[in-house]
Amino acid sequence: MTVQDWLTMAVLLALAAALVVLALAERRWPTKLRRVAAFAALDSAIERAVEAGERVHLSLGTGSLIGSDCAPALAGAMALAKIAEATTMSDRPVVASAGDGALAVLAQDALRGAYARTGAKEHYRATTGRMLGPTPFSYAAALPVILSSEKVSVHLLIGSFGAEGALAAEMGERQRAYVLAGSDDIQTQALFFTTAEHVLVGEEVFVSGAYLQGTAMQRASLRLQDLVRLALVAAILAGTILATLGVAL
Amino acid sequence: MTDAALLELIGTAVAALLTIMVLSYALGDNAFFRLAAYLFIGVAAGYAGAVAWHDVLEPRLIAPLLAAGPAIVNDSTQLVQVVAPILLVILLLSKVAPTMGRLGGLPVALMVGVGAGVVVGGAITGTLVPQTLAAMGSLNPAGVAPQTGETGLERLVNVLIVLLGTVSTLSYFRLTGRGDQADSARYGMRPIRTPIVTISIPWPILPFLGEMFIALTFGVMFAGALSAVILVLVERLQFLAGAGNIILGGLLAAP
Amino acid sequence: MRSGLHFLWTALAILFGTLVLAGYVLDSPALQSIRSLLMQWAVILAAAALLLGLVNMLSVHWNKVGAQEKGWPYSALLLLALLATFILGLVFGPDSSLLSALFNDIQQPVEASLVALLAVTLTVAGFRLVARRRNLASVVFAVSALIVLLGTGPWLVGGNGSFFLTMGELRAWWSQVWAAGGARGLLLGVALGATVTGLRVLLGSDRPYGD
Amino acid sequence: MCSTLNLEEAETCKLCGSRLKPTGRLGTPSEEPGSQMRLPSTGELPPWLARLRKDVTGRGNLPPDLPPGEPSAPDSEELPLSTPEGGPDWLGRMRQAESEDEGPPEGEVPDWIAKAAPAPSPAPAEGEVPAWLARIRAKAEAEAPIQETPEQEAWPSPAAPEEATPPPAPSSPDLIPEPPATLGIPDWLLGNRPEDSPAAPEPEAPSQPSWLTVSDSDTTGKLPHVPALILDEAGALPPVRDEELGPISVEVPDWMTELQAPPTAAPPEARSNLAPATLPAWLEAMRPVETFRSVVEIEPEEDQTVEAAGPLAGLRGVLLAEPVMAMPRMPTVGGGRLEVTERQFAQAELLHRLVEEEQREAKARPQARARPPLLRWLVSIVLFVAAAVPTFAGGPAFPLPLLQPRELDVLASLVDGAPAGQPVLVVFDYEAGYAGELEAVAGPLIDHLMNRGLPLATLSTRPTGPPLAERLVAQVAARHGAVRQEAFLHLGYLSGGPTAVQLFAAAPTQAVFRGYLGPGGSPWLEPMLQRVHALSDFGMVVVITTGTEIARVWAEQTQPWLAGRPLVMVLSAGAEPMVRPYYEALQPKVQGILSGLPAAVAYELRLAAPGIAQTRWNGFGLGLTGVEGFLIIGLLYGIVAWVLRGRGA
Repeated sequence: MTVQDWLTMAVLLALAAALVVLALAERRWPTKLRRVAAFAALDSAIERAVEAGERVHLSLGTGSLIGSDCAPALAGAMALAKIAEATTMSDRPVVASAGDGALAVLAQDALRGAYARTGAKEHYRATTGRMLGPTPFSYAAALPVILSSEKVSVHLLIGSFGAEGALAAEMGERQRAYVLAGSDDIQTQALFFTTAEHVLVGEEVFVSGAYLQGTAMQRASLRLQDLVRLALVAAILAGTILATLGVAL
Repeated sequence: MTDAALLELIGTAVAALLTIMVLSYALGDNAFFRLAAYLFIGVAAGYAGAVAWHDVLEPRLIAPLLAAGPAIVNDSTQLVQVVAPILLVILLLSKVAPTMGRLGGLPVALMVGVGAGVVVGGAITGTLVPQTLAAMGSLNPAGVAPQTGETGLERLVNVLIVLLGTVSTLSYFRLTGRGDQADSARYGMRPIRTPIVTISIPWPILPFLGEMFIALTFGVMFAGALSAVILVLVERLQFLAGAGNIILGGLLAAP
Repeated sequence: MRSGLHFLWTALAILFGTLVLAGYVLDSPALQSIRSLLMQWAVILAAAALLLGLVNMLSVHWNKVGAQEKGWPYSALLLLALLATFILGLVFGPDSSLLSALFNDIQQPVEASLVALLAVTLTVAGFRLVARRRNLASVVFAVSALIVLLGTGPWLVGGNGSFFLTMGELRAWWSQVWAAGGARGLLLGVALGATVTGLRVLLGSDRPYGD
Repeated sequence: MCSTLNLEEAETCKLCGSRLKPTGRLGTPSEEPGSQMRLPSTGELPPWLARLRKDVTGRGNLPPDLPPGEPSAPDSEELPLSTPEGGPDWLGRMRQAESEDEGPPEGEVPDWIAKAAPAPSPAPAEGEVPAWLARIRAKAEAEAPIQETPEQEAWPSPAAPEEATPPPAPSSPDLIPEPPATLGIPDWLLGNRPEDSPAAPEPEAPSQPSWLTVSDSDTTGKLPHVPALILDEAGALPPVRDEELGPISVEVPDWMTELQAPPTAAPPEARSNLAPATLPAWLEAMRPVETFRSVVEIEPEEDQTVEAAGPLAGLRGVLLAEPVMAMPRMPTVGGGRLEVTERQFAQAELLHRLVEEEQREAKARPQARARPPLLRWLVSIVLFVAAAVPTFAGGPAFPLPLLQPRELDVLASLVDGAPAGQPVLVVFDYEAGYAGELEAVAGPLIDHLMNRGLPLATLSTRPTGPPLAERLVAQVAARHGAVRQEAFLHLGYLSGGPTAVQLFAAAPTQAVFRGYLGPGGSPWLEPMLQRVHALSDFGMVVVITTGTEIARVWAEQTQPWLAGRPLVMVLSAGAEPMVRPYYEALQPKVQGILSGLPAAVAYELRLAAPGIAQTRWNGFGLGLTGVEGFLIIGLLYGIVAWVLRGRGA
């Protein structure tokens, strides 16, 4: 084990420990969330959809579950569980879709869990978590039908998308739905910036859970992100100075 | 003409037809688009499934199992590499049956765990550390950029721009506010009283700059994506033109 | 229903994840082998999950056809295409001429056409952006996009003229220096968010799986 | 009940008295889960989640019991998933469901689970308002025994009706970000519901006092919140509210008027979200009248959907029981003042929903009819024509790029410097849809590699990659007369996506089993690959991709195993900016980069081998010009509109 290994390990452990500590601190010093425009209207949009008997559709994206592009889908699954708890009892509960088999299974698990927690196990249908198509564009091609036939009025894209995400978002806009889109792919974020009504920029896609009244740890993780980001900025500035002074890093 | 040529012709015709049907979506959702889309989804799904079987499940699980036969349980490595995954797959597939579904949690938990591990490891060792290090450019005017070869003041300016962009963009993503700052915006306009006139500037300035840099970057990427898809559009139309020629030629050659 | 199973899955997910992660940061051969083994399992499971997803698709569309829902003929077509392709693929293999014909004459053209549709989608969205989002950011976005486009594409008039060349230089500078900063910041931010998200799972706080 | 006979036109109903319509709608909010969700400010999500959950648990299970006539059709039509199913044992299920609810909250810091486990509702999970929750818990437990006795002896069946029509008690806390009543009622409702409860409204009346008092005792705790709620929202009151609510204030006592404030103003942020700047002022002004009408119009079908979810299917007047029953009860235990507030709550709730209906209508109606996508049609036609003209008409000829991008020299020298005889790994990692772009861009590179006689081994981490590789490579190979399996072969599909890249980089021969379009058997046995055992045995690695993610993975994950072999990226134009940092870093992880049609055309010119790229050049140029035109117009239009709007304001 080299020094760097130990270093990385230490950093990881520090991060984990900080996360737990912050989560425990949540009760006394609750995190104050800043305004993220995209989330500002999400709650009421969902509520309105349920009242209107319209459907909330959440997409976990076209990434994979086992790859490095699974993070936004994991965040999306948590958001899905939250939204499902809110909509299990409505005439049209939330429906989730994904462009990958494993993600569809994940969506089903998240939904089943939410239904069970809300005591509506019997209302759970495996078809509320769907794989629309195994490839990104086959997924996008399947969206218009689900959007129109399910009367979707809230169209959430929280997952890993490629360029097909732009199509997916625009299809929601055509439906005049409330479209909130986020991806870990920055190029896709750029496309969302134009095609989606509400876009999650940068890391905002990962914090949807916290902004949906998430768990203490989800909220605490925002603090951790801010702290680490500050540390990164400091490190970059310090490193730049050192590099300028000729200190090899 | 030969059967092969005929098949070729039919294939081209189908492809051209589907292309037109899909492009019609630009004017509005319509039956033709849905027809083409559903056909496409079906084929894509079937193809993906076949590939998954042929390139993953069959060679990695079934073939070794059949090769080794019952004796496989005696081979420890085979047990780990073949039998265990087979059991996991069975558990996963058991999700089809709602009653058995509970046991399907194991493979999902495994995938999620592995995914999370890959994410954290990949993000830290792949992006956080290297990109942070890469952001520490030397401001020494004597430095030389290896690929672009720019030197001196030009490079210094560029490095400063990149540095400013990185730092301000990072500072834009501030998700938590202090004590009373719940739901506060990332920056506000603050009037600055100058001798001549009072101007209002965004404050704090860094998040504002960050937003501008983000918009700038997005614009660049948007343009890139746009030029890419325009090229694809051209290719489609050229394909249609070519297909038209082939089909006409085929029809003329047919009799 | 909060059965022990649920907590067992959580524990296992944490264990697997930690092993994989440890395999990243510590290069001990044992960990490496465990990690690659787990990854291979995950790959196999992902493939199996794809089949599961196909079953899911089948059931959804089968129900639609069975209930004669609106648009059921589409679903019927999909079922037909799916089963046909899948069976042909199983029998003859994905690299059979039949399958490659299906791919080249159906999948590829449709997918390419969908991408071509993006040209319209993005242009419309770009046109509307500034009028729709009345803020400085959208203006910066549009201007920046225009700079890059003008510097990328050929010009009918004045192509290879001095102004065009300067435009090309400007584009290069714009996208390789100015955008590089923002891109790096975004990259770091995304990586940070992904790390924390993964950590929440590894700490057993986020449990999107099982019930 | 008669309410089915006289629909919205009728102000009065022979049985139910004159408040048919308001109550008719009164029913709607409390019967619709949405109403439970709406009222707590968005800050209070967990409570309303909990409430929503509890209130509706019963009703959500009811559909099986509704008469065949009842239209649950729309659901089943939409979806198999929402088709109600399951037998009359829903009560049993409901009880079990309730008990299930008492689990430890999900998604918590593990050590909380222990603490949170006994909680009757997952509310504490959210780590909020533990104080009131304790109170609620106390109440809930306290109520249960009180209620049970009268319930079980006297009224075997009333559970269903009440439960199906969550009257004032459930509806009242809806206005208040505190769920005691709702927590209480369902608990005892569900706690002792006889398995066989046919929906019988009559017993409902006598059964009122029991729970009414309960709800009273509950609401006392909440009185302070009433003014709070009104004050909060009265501020944002739009001027139009009077005529907006005129029709109602006719029907309801005058005290209503002061109550009209909260609902009208309730979702101001919602309004801004719904139709941001899309409604001109005059339309805004006109809105209330028409939209109120529209609400009335859509009311029946709305009711139906509500009824479909209740065992009291068809008993629309049920909620009516509330004011009628309640008023005589008023004198009971300090109920007078309370009763009024409850009705205020209910009425405010009604207005709340009305306003929200309006908002939705206001959003949906005017736009839906408003504009056909003229812009999209225009853009489509212009772009299609622009991209097609050069193809069909030979079109305008755009000047080919004279100067070559800097990175092109680097790339070409890399190819020229690649060790002869050593195979080159070409990774096809793009969607089939991008073949149109990337075949044009990568064409010259493949051409160059084959010029040098370097054997190519293709790979893909996408199932659709191998056929794409075949498309391009075979096409180029045909020009060079290259022989399959000797000059090029396909390793095929590397399953597992980004994860698998690492496996492949570490041990290529164990990651890929069978080739694509090969004679069968392991491709590694082919002569051209026999000397390849590690990634570094490839003379060069070329990755053709659209995704920044996959590009990053290849740049980062394969680094340790490349052993200095050059890694070249052929990128879709959009992905370039994200990959450039790896190319321009002081220790570059990407040694060569090729992106965009101009670079490809320049490459073809350099090789003096005109290919796909040049055939696309003119169409690309004209199409891009069209796009630029639209963007410029859009930008100018946006700014002008912006400035004008600014002046106006």
